[in-house]
Amino acid sequence: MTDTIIWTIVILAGLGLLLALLLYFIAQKFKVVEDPRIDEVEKALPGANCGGCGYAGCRDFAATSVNDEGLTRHFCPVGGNEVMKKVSAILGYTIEEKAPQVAVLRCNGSCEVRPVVNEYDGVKSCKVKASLYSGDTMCPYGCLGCGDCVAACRFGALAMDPATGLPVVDETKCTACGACVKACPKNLIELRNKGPRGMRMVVECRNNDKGPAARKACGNACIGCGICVKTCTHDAIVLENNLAYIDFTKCKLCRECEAVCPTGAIHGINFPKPLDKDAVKARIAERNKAAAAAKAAAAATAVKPEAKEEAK
Amino acid sequence: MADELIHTGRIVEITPRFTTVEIVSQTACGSCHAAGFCGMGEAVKKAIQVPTTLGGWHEGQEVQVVLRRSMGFKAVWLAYVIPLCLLLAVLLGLSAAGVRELYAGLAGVAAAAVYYIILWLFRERLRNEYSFYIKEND
Amino acid sequence: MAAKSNLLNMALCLTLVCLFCAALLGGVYALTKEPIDNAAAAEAKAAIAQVLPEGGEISQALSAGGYEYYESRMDSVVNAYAVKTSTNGFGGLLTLMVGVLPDGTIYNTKVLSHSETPGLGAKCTSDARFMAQWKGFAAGKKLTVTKDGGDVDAITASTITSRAYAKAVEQARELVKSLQEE
Amino acid sequence: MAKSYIVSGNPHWHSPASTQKIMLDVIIALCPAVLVSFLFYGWSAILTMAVSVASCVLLEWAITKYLLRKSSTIGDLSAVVTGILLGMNLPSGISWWIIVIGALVAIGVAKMSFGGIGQNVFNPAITGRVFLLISFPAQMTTWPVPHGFIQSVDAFSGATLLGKVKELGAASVADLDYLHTFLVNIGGSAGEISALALLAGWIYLCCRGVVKPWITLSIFATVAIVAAIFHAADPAQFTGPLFNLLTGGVILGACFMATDYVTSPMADWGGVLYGFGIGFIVMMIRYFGSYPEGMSFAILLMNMTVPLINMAFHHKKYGR
Amino acid sequence: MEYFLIIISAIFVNNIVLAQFLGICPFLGVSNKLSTATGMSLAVCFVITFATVVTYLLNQYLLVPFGLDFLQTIAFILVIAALVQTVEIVLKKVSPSLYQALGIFLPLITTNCAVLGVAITVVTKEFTFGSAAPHMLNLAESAVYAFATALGYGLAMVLFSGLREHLALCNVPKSFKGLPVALITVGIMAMAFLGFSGIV
Amino acid sequence: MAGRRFSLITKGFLKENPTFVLLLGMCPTLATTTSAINGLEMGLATLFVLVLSNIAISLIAPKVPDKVHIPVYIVVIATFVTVLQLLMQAFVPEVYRTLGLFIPLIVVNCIILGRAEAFAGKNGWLDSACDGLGIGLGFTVSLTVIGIIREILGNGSFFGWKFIQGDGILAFVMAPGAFLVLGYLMVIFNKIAKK
Amino acid sequence: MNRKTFSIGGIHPADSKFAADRPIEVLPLPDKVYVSMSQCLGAPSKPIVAVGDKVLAGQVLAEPGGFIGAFVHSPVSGTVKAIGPGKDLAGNRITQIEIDVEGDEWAPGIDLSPELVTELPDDRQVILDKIKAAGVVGLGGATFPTHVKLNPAPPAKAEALLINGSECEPFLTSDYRLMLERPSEIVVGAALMQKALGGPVCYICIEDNKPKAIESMQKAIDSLPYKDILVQPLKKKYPQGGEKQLIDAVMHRQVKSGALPISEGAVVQNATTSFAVYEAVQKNKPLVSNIMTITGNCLPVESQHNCLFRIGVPLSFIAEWAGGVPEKAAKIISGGPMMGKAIANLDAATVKGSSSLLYLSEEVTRRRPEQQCIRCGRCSDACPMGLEPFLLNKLYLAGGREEELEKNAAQDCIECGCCLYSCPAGIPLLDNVRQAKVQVMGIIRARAAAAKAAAEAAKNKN
Ligand SMILES: Cc1cc2nc3c(=O)[nH]c(=O)nc-3n(C[C@H](O)[C@H](O)[C@H](O)COP(=O)(O)O)c2cc1C
Ligand SMILES: Cc1cc2nc3c(=O)[nH]c(=O)nc-3n(C[C@H](O)[C@H](O)[C@H](O)COP(=O)(O)O)c2cc1C
Ligand SMILES: Cc1cc2nc3c(=O)[nH]c(=O)nc-3n(C[C@H](O)[C@H](O)[C@H](O)COP(=O)(O)O)c2cc1C
Ligand SMILES: Cc1cc2nc3c(=O)[nH]c(=O)nc-3n(C[C@H](O)[C@H](O)[C@H](O)CO)c2cc1C
Ligand code: SF4
Ligand code: SF4
Ligand code: SF4
Ligand code: SF4
Ligand code: FES
Repeated sequence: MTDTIIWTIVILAGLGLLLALLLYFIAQKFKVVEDPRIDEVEKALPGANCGGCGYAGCRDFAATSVNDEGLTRHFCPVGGNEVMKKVSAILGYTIEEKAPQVAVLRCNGSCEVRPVVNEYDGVKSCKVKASLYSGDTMCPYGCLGCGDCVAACRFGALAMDPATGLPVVDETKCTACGACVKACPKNLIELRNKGPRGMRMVVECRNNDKGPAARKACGNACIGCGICVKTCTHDAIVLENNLAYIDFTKCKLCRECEAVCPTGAIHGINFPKPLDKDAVKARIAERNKAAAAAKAAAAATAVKPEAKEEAK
Repeated sequence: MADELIHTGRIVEITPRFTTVEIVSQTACGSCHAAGFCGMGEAVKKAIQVPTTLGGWHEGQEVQVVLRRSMGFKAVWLAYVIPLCLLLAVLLGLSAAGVRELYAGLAGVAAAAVYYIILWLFRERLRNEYSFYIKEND
Repeated sequence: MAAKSNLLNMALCLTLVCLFCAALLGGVYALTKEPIDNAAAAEAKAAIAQVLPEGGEISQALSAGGYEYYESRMDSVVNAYAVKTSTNGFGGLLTLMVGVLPDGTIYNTKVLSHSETPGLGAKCTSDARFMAQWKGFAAGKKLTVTKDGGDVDAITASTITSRAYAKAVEQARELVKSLQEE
Repeated sequence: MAKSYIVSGNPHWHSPASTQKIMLDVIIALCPAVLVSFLFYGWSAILTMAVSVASCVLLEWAITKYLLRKSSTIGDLSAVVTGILLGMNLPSGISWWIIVIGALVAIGVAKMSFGGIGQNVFNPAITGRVFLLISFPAQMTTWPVPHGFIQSVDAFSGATLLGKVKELGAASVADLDYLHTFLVNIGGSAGEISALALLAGWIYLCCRGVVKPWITLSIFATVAIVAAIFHAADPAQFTGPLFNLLTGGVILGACFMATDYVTSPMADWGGVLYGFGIGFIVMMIRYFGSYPEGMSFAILLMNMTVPLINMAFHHKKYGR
Repeated sequence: MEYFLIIISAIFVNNIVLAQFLGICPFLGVSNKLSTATGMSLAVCFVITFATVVTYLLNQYLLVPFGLDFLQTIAFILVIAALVQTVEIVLKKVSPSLYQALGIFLPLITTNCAVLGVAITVVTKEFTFGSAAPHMLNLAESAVYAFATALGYGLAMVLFSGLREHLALCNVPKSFKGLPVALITVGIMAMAFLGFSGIV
Repeated sequence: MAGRRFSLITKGFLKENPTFVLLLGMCPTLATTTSAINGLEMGLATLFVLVLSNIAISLIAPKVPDKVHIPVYIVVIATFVTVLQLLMQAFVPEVYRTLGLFIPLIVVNCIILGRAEAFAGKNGWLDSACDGLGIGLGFTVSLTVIGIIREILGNGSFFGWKFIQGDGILAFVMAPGAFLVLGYLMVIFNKIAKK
Repeated sequence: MNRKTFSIGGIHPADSKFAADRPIEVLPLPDKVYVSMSQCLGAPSKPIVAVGDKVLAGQVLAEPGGFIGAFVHSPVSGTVKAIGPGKDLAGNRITQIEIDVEGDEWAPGIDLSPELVTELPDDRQVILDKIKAAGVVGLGGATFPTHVKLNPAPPAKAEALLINGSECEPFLTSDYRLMLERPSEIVVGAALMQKALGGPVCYICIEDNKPKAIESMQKAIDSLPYKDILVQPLKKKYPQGGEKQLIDAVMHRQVKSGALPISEGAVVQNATTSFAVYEAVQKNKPLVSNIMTITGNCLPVESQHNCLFRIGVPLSFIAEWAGGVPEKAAKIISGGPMMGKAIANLDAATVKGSSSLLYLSEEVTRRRPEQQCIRCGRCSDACPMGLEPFLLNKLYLAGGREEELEKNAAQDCIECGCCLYSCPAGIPLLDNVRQAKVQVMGIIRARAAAAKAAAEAAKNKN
């Protein structure tokens, strides 16, 4: 009996010693270092592995961010500033905040304003459809309505509205990952700054045709008339290829362009009150009159600065 | 099944002969979702030496280290399959010849050990045969 | 969290842990050795006792003709044998302990191990009708299944197991016969 | 344009083939065999198949509707084929609830769990049959003895020829009348009864272009060759080629079950290899295994190799 | 002939995964890709055979003479762990590039219960092959048994990974995707392998 | 603190269920669940080792050098497994025989080493004990559930109490049934967990 | 008759050549034509006229926009009304020249007489120049500039010129009618191309469902003095007319993946192209007209037509001329039912490649509801390239499998439609395979670009 116990001890201790030596040997040869911060960063990330950041998943983001000096090349669109703050805290960096963005559709050719002239019969995929022809409607620029963007969104932020045949962005869910932007073969989705309290102005159209053609194609199309450009007092709107575009960094949300647009291609989003078009139009008319008067006066007296004052 | 195994890595050192690339190797169970609970599946950084070629690489660059898959299989063959055959052959041969089991067994294990020594003698050739090559990260 | 590794503390640590574990194991082993041996012995004995008439004095394991067997003596006269036999059943080896009286009557049988299909062959340990027939299976009866012209009632749909069972019993009976003839 | 016209990619028309028509062809091809089994086993055979078909179709309908919430796929008739084939592989007159369990495994486990038609990797009917075989071995090996035309059968355990070989050795079937066996092979599953009827159905399928003959021929050839070799080596222990071709499920399996598109290789040479595998395994099981019959197992086993075969064998590509 | 029976039995009839339930975790975990599964299988063959031979010797010539059979579990696991590590180090010394190449396939085989399972089975279980009486396997038989078992592991693994690669392209219902359908597949595979029963 | 311990114990049932979520210890899960009682016994055996090794490891972990922590853990676990083996052989030999090989294989059950690595090595002994208890109970419950289902379907009985005549669906007590039951339970578990 | 055919795949759709017996009629001139600048495979052409210019029929309107590009000529005489955006038949934006038709006056130097000119120019360069100046492009479907094809880069040498008269698409009959009505011109055109290529053997390949065309061509060859021009009858099987299939059938050679036919010594030209070459070289007449079949399954035979139209006439004008779009038409197609393009905009003008106006009714053209693939293998049996469309489809839908797609040769798809035609489950195979092909071509191109850049970098370094 005691024999057995002694042998037990001897053999096990022997084995243990052997193993220890062996492992020491290994330890010498395999210098494995992994930055523990990688795990921490990974934990802080949302873990969606969407690749929206440009890295191969959250872990890759974590690993590369740890090894990088600074966080300029890293931004998690899904987690946003919230998460980036945490990450920078872990890594000891400070970051500048990025304005939150959101996906915006640049087409408002809903079913009733866009005459349908064809019927598509094939794979329900915008990509396939776009490779065959310009679309079911007269507008060769508009949404095809097969929802490739919806399928691409991993956050459930997009859904097709059966009434309009257009995708709708759920702003509370959209993380601005940009997947839908890549998915749309008609380049109809753009990431734009969310704007204060989500308010922003968008020309919801991409039709480059001249006025009559555009109007024929879609009742809501931008016809490139340029009234908005003339109206805008902040130089926020440019007209190119018969199409207006609002630069969101310059736009001050006055909604005047929306009021004057003859086709309704410009939309103000998330404003608390519906636009009182007449009031705004009256205001503009007033100002224009004043400006014209001032101009006339200026022509006479050449005291320009005053006129500008008044216009504001 | 692609013909190439690709690991993404970062160049850490370039010498005239070898370029060292550090890769985060995924061990077999590294992809397992329970990895966090199982201490064995750590993602381990491994340094891989690749013969330096022209191509204008610089340190810190993200590159892809490519290993032809057939090479991977050849490696398994050399490292595992051949010694296994050796072990079995010696063991069964000696047993059949009536050698005592203990000695046959030890001889088999020894044969495998000898095989590894021989492998060691050829290490230079192996190094060249199994070299990886680098390509641009896409 | 843990200490830095160097040769000394690694070796020391592992050795110490091993020592400690070994001590623990040795202790438990010492404590459990007796119950384990007892349990094993009791189990073997129970199987033997079950197939022999009560009250006999059971011998140590004997062997003859490649079989392990036990004698039971009543008043130092052998009144029964317990023979361990094996045959191939449906799924593998079927091992029985068969109690045989000197005249060739089967006293009782017990399955020691089998790997028959649950629900079919495995019924040889649960099928009441099948098991009951072995108690006092007369010496003159033929140890083959009825299908083959014998006297053994097979388990439904498990002729193969039943045959193997019968064959194992037959082996035991043959052994006892040869022992008697000596 | 006043009217709106359809736009789609080319081609702008399509062949008349449809899944439903293909399955209908298979059903037509199975009719002779069903008829023969009716002649010999009477209504019980028809009842067995009817219960099987009904439960397969109902289960598929219920699963698509209530569990997967997709549109129903029973219209493609594949569940009917599975049902008939499952029924043909059971002893006629087996209890209805066993058939329902078989259908549940065939449709629920082997087919719908993988995503329904075309997605499964194992032949549903065979999976159902094998499941029943291991779960209810007693019932599944109790064959009714045919009483002839339109007469119900007592559940009476009549040994199949293969069962007889397993029990009594190859000699017990030495003087078999092969012509008779070819026409009617009494004993066994409901559908195996007539080689002639099954082959007629298979030839119909080949002529209609529904199946290609390679898999079936390869199975026949392998069975014949393996059996010939073993039989020549020891006729007392091993039965011969003709016997093995005509008995058990070889013909049913080779003509209708190994040829299931979904679970067989796509390329012709892949099919030949697949058939070889089935033929070889079935003979090994028959000669050495404990089951008297091995067609179902052989097909199921080879089903597992199909992805590998498909990786190894491809169509001949132009210019490569 | 006996070796032949051992091999057939271990590969088909008593397949380690499908009938004995050993080594399931890596079986499920590393079978996503055919190539990885193949490499892993080969490595497992080596480790199982090697470990079995060594532990057999350890048991027969060290533990049993000293009456220490109860230490089997602990001694075996230590020896196996050490063995795998040693091979790894040796390989690294021998040829770093070879070792690197293997990194792709190098599974952590130590924790695979198939290795320990086979080692323990071989020294504790009696076998019958053909009609021979039950007996313990000798060293040569053990080695063959271990090797064949590992081959069975490889076979199951390769078939399974082929099926999984195929399933990855199928419309498997959402809640079945991944492991559930894989398990169902293994279930049917196990069913099919029952067809081999009785061959040995 | 008490709440934390409580959640340590309960998390094993759903959130970190070792069987359905973490997929660990598949071999005993499949092999020993032919009946409810077998599953339960196996679960308890694992629980025993898990709790003891967790405690032991949490006590020694701070002193163990980095490089040898895995071997040390293995030795500790193997020791408890052997202790368990000896005790079972001595006092419940029948159970030991039915569970067979899978008792020594507890050593390589990833759950145990996994917990040692992930939890016991970094926490105090009481927390570790709770953690072991939680995960071990989760494992036990899963095994028992699988065992119950397989026993009902395969044998028509519940913890040995037979409620139908004759046999059940035999496939469920054989190897295929194990995989199928686990597969479908996982489907159900996924559906529940998602809600 | 020694009938040949290609060795892989192929299908047998119903012939449906209802318009086969309708002789070629001349389409009247409309009031306006719209000449597209995107009429050939390659860069759009650049207009060289201005709004308000008076133009004559056959006068150059635009010049090639690149090496692979073609001249465009005015099909009518009149005034340039506008140069600006228009829409092609798919509704996509193109640039077009709008001309008000005034009379029918031809540019000087164009021989409009019907006599056959059999004398060939001596210099092959003259032939090539004339073809280029006439803006001839392939009329078999791809509209590839013919002069480029007839002038292979030096090491390559043409061993055989295949005149493609197979017209394997169901319904279409324009090549057939031309082979019946103007066989001699086609043969002279073939002889011209033969000469331009340095004298390879020329096979005029015709499917055996057109015995009259075979006979007519044979007669023309026999009556003309050229050497090495043979009629090669082929079995009727779709897509016999595919360039690669034709080369396989006639020459028993297969063009390697990614290679051009010339690498196997073959040049393939359509029969109508041959006619255009004849007119360009022998008559100085540029490519301003083509033949169109107006047909369909919902059109009585008497309203089916083959007509000679001026390129630029709106499709709707032709439809009106032929009696309007039939009531039962659900889809209007330019081209055959297998390869044609569905017309989304009937107001679009005809281009050089327009060869038919096909009306199909709802019941034959509507796609069936998509079911799941039953792996019947019909698609791969049908694929003339030996691809496995079901696999490509699945790999494409799985996403991110470009490398496997490439390995399974998605880029080799010729978009013939055999797969989708055959699939019993109604799977939109070609729709997806086409996308897969685009993806694979993308990675192939990216790789080539990277290799080029790397080579460049290496060069700069040294
Ligand atoms: C899965 C399965 C398991 C079986 N297991 C056994 C068994 O354990 N014992 C047995 O005698 N027969 C078993 N059989 C049945 C035999 O194959 C054979 O049918 C039977 O023993 C002879 O039939 P009989 O007893 O009705 O005459 C099994 C059959 C199957 C399908
Ligand atoms: C980019 C490009 C370059 C080509 N270059 C040549 C060439 O140099 N020589 C030639 O004979 N054909 C050339 N071809 C023509 C093709 O081989 C082929 O004849 C043409 O695409 C029409 O084929 P299809 O009508 O069968 O589609 C070229 C085609 C393309 C798209
Ligand atoms: C599937 C397919 C079918 C085709 N069928 C015909 C045909 O029937 N007749 C024809 O002239 N060209 C056909 N083509 C076009 C030829 O491949 C080839 O481009 C043409 O004959 C070259 O002549 P071209 O340059 O004069 O057009 C087909 C192409 C494809 C891809
Ligand atoms: C030629 C042919 C053979 C078939 N054989 C079977 C079969 O053996 N078992 C089965 O369940 N279904 C069979 N089917 C039906 C169908 O393909 C099968 O249910 C699919 O496996 C379901 O995905 C067959 C279909 C065809 C066309
Ligand atoms: S896919 Fe588009 S809508 Fe969805 S989260 Fe990304 S940016 Fe937003
Ligand atoms: S926005 Fe773009 S991707 Fe989305 S439905 Fe419209 S066309 Fe398709
Ligand atoms: S369209 Fe492409 S894939 Fe389909 S049959 Fe034709 S060549 Fe093959
Ligand atoms: S033809 Fe259709 S159903 Fe058949 S294999 Fe191809 S894709 Fe699948
Ligand atoms: S328990 Fe994980 S491999 Fe066996």
